[in-house]
Amino acid sequence: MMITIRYFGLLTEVTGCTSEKINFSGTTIFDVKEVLFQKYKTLKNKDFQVAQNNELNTDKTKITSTEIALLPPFAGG
Amino acid sequence: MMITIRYFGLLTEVTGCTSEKINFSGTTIFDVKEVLFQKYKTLKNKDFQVAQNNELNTDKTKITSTEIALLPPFAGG
Amino acid sequence: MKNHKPKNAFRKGAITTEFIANSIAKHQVKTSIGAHNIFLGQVRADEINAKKVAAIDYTAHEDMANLKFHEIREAAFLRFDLSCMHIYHSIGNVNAGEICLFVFVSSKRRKEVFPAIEFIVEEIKAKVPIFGKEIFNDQSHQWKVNS
Amino acid sequence: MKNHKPKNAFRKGAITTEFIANSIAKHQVKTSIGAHNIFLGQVRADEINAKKVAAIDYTAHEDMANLKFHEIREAAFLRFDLSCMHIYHSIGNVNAGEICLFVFVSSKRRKEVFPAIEFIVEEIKAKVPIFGKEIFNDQSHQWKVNS
Repeated sequence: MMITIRYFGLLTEVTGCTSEKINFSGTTIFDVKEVLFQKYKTLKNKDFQVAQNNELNTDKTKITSTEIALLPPFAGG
Repeated sequence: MMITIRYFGLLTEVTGCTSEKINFSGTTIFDVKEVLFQKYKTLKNKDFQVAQNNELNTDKTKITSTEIALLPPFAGG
Repeated sequence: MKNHKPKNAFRKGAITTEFIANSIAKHQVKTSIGAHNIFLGQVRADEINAKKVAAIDYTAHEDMANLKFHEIREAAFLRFDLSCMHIYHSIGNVNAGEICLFVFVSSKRRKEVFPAIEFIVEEIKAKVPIFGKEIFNDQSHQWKVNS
Repeated sequence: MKNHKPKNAFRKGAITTEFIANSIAKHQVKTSIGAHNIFLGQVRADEINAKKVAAIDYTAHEDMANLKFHEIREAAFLRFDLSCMHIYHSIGNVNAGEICLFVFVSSKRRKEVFPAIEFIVEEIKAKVPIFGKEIFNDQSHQWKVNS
């Protein structure tokens, strides 16, 4: 299926975009990360969390949304 | 000696004035209070502290100033 | 900026929102500040025995009060890593809904301002000889006591 | 007044002192309020490797951020006895010395506002997906990380 990956903060500099659609056949956040680590070699060294449906997920979380967000460390305030 | 007694807050309603001079022959805050309790019978029932030189005193504190302040409970803020 | 000279903390009547805005604006040139914390005391229209507080008339032993404000300021600068600190208290009439106390602390880092503001406000309540006559809407009154 | 509807906490650019003054003024009709506490985050002109921060460009996962702001607000209303609570955060460019975060809590009694403001600010720092690009005076940049 096609899912949209959104990038924020310094991750937009790693990927060169703020969002992109990828063709995805896995089931978990871990699987999404594997695909992205293949595409962006330096992403693996970056500190980030993954969210879908506006909630943070763990590697084991099942993909239930067509939009996944990669969030670097927060800097609000 | 003549000393000035200053009254604040609700104490001004007990004494009917904000300050007065009294002729005083004692040596401590306790002595001042005795004089004032004689003059104002209801003062004894009031909750107050005594200050001279801008500092709170105890009954045993010696009189070193010609101005004594009677302070009811604080209500700042 | 630390200011260790005693000053007059009293302002006649209510503290206005314009005055507060101005105080904040003055700190925007101080670009080492990362966090401000502001406490405002507002006069409540408390209902006591079916009568409503319309205003508080504040009086004070002003010399002693300004000395106590100064001591509180010094103690806070010693305890906390603050860039700036300001304390203003009303004297005279302040209507219900109006502001009677304005405490303003600033620091490089936020962790300093939270305990500092609480310390200062509690010290003011406990140590500064200020008196409040609560005026009810029928013009009767009672004397406020801090809890 | 409790407001449990999710809302947009983001304001384009710096939060002005007029906006803050206005927010305070709006609470003066609420005469059951006795204490306000305001936290302001201000952009610091930090010097990093001999370069000075001139501004921060804030971006956010806005939908998620507004949900998190809402959850923080709900949690604070549950934990503390608050009359009102407002949170505003800048999005886009905020120059050094300007205000990027405005948290405003009000309560009948002062004891509630001190822990409430600290709780809210710490929760915002930890849970809200906001990102800050620190722009140096030579136009180079680095990404801010909360400590």
